[in-house]
Amino acid sequence: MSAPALSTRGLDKRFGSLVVARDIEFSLPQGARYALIGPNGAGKTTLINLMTGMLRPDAGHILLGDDEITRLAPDQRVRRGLVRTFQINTLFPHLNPLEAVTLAVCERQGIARTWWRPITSYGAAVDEAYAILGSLMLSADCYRPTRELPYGRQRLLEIALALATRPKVLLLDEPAAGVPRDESRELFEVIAGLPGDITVLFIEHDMNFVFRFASRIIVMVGGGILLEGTPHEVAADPRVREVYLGARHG
Amino acid sequence: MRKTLIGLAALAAAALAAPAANAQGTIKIGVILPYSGQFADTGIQLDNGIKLYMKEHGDMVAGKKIEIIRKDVGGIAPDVAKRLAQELIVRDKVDILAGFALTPNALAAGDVSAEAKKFMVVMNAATSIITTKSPYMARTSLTTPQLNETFGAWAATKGGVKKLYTMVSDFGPGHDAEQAFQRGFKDAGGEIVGSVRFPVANPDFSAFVQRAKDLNPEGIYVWIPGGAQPAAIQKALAERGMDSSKIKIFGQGELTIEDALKSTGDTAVGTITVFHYDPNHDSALNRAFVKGMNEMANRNPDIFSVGGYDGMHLIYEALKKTNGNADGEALITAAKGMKWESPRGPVAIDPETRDIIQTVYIRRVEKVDGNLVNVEFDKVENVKDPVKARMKTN
Amino acid sequence: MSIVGAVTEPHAYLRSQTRWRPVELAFWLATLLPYVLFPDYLVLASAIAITALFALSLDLILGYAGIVSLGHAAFFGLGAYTAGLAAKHGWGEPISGLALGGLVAGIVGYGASLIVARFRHLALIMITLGMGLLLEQAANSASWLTGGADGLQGVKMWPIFDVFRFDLYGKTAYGYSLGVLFIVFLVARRLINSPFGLSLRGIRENALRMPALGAPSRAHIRKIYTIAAVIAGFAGALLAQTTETVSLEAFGFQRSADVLVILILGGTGRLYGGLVGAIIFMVARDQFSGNTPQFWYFWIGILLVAVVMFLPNGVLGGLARLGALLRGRAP
Amino acid sequence: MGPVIGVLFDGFAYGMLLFLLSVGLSVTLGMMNFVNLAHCAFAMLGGYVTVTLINTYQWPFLATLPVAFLAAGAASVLFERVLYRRLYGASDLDQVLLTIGLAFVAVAVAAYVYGTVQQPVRVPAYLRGSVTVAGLTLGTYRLFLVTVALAVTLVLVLALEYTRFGAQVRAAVDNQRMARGLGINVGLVFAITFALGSGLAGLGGALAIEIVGLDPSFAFTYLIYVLIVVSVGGLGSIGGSFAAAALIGISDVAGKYYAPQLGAFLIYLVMIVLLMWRPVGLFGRR
Repeated sequence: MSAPALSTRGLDKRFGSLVVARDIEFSLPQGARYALIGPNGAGKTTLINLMTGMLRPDAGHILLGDDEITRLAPDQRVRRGLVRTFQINTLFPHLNPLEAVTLAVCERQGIARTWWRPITSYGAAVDEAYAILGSLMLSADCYRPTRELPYGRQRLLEIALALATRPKVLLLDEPAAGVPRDESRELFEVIAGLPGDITVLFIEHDMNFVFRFASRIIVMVGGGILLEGTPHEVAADPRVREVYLGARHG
Repeated sequence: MRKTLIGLAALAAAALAAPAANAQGTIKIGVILPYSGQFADTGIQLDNGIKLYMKEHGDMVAGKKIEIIRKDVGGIAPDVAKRLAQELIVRDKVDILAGFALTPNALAAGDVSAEAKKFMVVMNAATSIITTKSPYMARTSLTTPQLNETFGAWAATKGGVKKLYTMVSDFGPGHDAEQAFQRGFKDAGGEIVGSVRFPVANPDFSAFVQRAKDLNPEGIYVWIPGGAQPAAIQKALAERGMDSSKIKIFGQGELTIEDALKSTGDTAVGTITVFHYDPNHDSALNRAFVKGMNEMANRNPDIFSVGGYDGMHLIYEALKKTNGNADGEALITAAKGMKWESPRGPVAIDPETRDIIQTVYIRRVEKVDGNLVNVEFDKVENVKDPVKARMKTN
Repeated sequence: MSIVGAVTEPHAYLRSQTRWRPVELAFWLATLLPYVLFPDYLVLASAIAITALFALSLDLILGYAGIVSLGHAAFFGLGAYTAGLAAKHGWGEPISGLALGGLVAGIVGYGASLIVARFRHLALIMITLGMGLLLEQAANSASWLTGGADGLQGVKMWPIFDVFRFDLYGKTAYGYSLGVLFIVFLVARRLINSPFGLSLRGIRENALRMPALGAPSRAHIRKIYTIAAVIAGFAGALLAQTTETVSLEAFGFQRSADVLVILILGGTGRLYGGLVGAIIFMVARDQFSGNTPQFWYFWIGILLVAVVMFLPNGVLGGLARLGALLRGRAP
Repeated sequence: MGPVIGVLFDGFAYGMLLFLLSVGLSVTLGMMNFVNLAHCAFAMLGGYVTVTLINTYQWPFLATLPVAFLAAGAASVLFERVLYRRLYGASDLDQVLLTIGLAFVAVAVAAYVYGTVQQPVRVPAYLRGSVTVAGLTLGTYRLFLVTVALAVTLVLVLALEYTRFGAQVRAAVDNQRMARGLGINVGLVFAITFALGSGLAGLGGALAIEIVGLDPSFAFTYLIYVLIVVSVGGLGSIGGSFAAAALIGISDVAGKYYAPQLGAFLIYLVMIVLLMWRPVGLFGRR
């Protein structure tokens, strides 16, 4: 039995008296498709921030495969294959998609340190970036500055940037946030079509997508994990109903 | 980009059209001064001296018309001063370089004077070595040791103190003054019980005054540049109970310049300073000088003005002697040994060092008709720069 | 720009981005004009070339990596004093003095980068400012070495290649400064078109995203900061050598602030911004202060306000936008 | 011990001067992210207003202070409405260029109108000299300065905590977008805050003459100190500016007293160390 792709043990994080993560333990098997759900303020994005190193946990451990990564810097984690996207577009407004994705490819290949040779002499990196853009249907837009792209395209570029790092584990923070419904489906089709060896965890509010695209679901409430199970189990659990209905009432 | 280029070309073309070649009967003087920035007032008061002299004596000398070209060096910037000096000679074809309020700028321009063999008159900058930079250079202001070594000896003998604390600004001129004063004071049997140097940009003096007070000296010697600091340190002395009613305060004249006395109040009374010029100097020539300056610029002249005024006098008289020949060699030969009566008293250009020889005045702040003024009560005549005198004997 | 379209092949596109444009060639040819047209202005032209080099150095960290520095004169001063001290103590050979100036500035720059790379925003600006001022004070205190406030005395340069003497007209000075500027520009141009240059633009555009792409942003920043320090050191060394003067104000806040204004005036992140800014600022200053030595900075102030109002993002940024607007309107 | 406390008090008073000069910039920077490097030009304006009223119109010193405050505030509103507001969305660098340009113009105008000479101001006799309290010699003017600064701080803090306008300011500093969402006219709140901040700078400029003098270079000379206080204190924080100004003033004076050879270094060292420890400033949040 191989080690899980990503796992955590006893993860705690608080800001003053506010507990944002409490004893978080879960593990993602290789190639899994997990959804992370929970009401607003449940600590979903915080958890992603903890796992990717944007926040330091107060206690607990994070393992990528067999390796402890709790103390690694964010960029070191990415180089080991733990990659995220952002809920709010976090892109390079004045670069175009070709430049942005080429940048990510160059960083992965370690050629981004080179300053005495022009980028044009790294044809393979450019080709790879162009291919990734093509696979996400972005080739037509790849010379337009990012800030001029339609919103839905920018969401795709978020994923393209992540893919350019060749992730082992991909954490998608509401990949379809703010995207109209029909475009969202397109986006999730892209996610579903990701190579099978990439382990995916995504945050999503729309239960239709969650049930369709996730093999298992983690439910978070108030900084802790409420339960983890198959879509079927989660749908049937009365506590989940309570959380969502309660949250709606509050 | 193309537009930029066209614009630049236009600018440059406009610049080209500016100075025509030297007209036969014109002698051009390039004046380099800080007209802007922290030292702007120095530059402007010096320039007022130049203007007043030309207003009184006309712009024709030995049949030639005098034309002044002014350049702003903006502060301590030797690279700019040197560039401006080069440009004045290359572009504007000046015959004489003048002005120079600040030592580093004068030193840098000295190279240009030496290379281009142009007569150069330093009208303020006071570090001793400046005139060694070019054989065509003369100075009409002062040297720091000239005043302070003399004053140190005076303080130990006639000043009635044997234990002094010294406080100076922590940069070249302050170091020079500290060294010169302490040398004069110790050679005459005094003892320096302590000393401190404060940062050049120092808005608050209370800590340094307290340090001096802790040692309980008989007196304090202060060297400080002009500007806002004289008033600030006088006030700090008063606040810490160290004003001249309780302890003897000595300093170079900047400490009690007119502007400072206007805001210090009576606590400055009794402060003893050394200087080579004060608008209250009692002579007919000076009264006319002060009157002329007030008519022209609506303010009293100061040491900078008298430096500029005497500098112009030196240029005019040298040109008269050379009969309008503006060659550097001719002018400096004419300038050497020249003697005249300045608003500050009798002065001369030392033929050996091309530095000024003048009377050094000891003054005390007193209240006269309700105003605080520096009253001269002792003097040392015909003082040369002691540093260069020593260089020669060694 | 005309080839933008779905069918363009990415390699061709990237090559088109890095190709020399005619206007660039025209610009560099025009830099030789002073020899022919304005031989009386070579001294000024040399000072402009040096300032342009200094601004280019700042552009690399500000325009390409988004690091605002108010203490960049620290490296300028180090280069100036190193070259000056070498010449004072008997080694007046310019080229090696220049290299030495860059080297010393680069070493200190690398040390400073270890701190600088950790900060952003106001803290970064103020830390760079503080380091610059500390260095200035240190140079003032070490007057046995630096000559203190009087400046370094006794700097005497040998002729370049043992042939070209530094002359009163600035012929050698301008040729030397321009040559160094051009060579450094070529290197800088190559740098920004490299993968590293792309990563720098990434840092400027979104510093938060870079680590999420696995980019060692701090290492990148350390590297470009060191390179920029070397170039600033070259600029300082050039000034020391061509004017044979060095003084404390080489480290001064004013110099740091001026070069920042010059770069913003020209336009950041465009490589030519610092060059154009230096030309405009210094020619304008020369002309204004020639006419009114006392109040020239009034007109400089008006010039700056006008540029912001009518040409936002600097002269080049404004012109680029104007150009795009005109092209947009054209059929 | 006595003299030491006196020296520290002097440092505190000096810090209070810095506080008055910088608090306005801190709040406006925190609220609108507008980099106003012409801030000290408004302080200079306050100084010149006081000088003119005293020397030309023989006003008593104290009576000129409110006028200095009002004049600087009014002038700043004019500039805010005509020039600054156009650049709220622009880059920081454009804001730097604009406000540096304005500071240049201000310096030139001051030099043209008043000349480059140091402006003499003689404060009334009851503010000169020193008083001895419990064996401590304290400068009268410094006591006055501290009193004014403490009063200003008290008024500011109370107004910010307990008035409707104060609540709006806090909301706008905290989160501009949300404040707009709540129906707060952020533009107006900012304009008023800007005027208040510049007015305080004007008051600081008037009070500063007695300690540091006044000439046209004032607009640039004190910019560095103001920026130090703002960055160390933390953007948008009155308490932060107060603490930073006091800390810088005291450590500056104490450093000069105990280690004068470090005199010029100390203020920068303190700043660098504090910023490395807390990059967002003592009381900053972002």
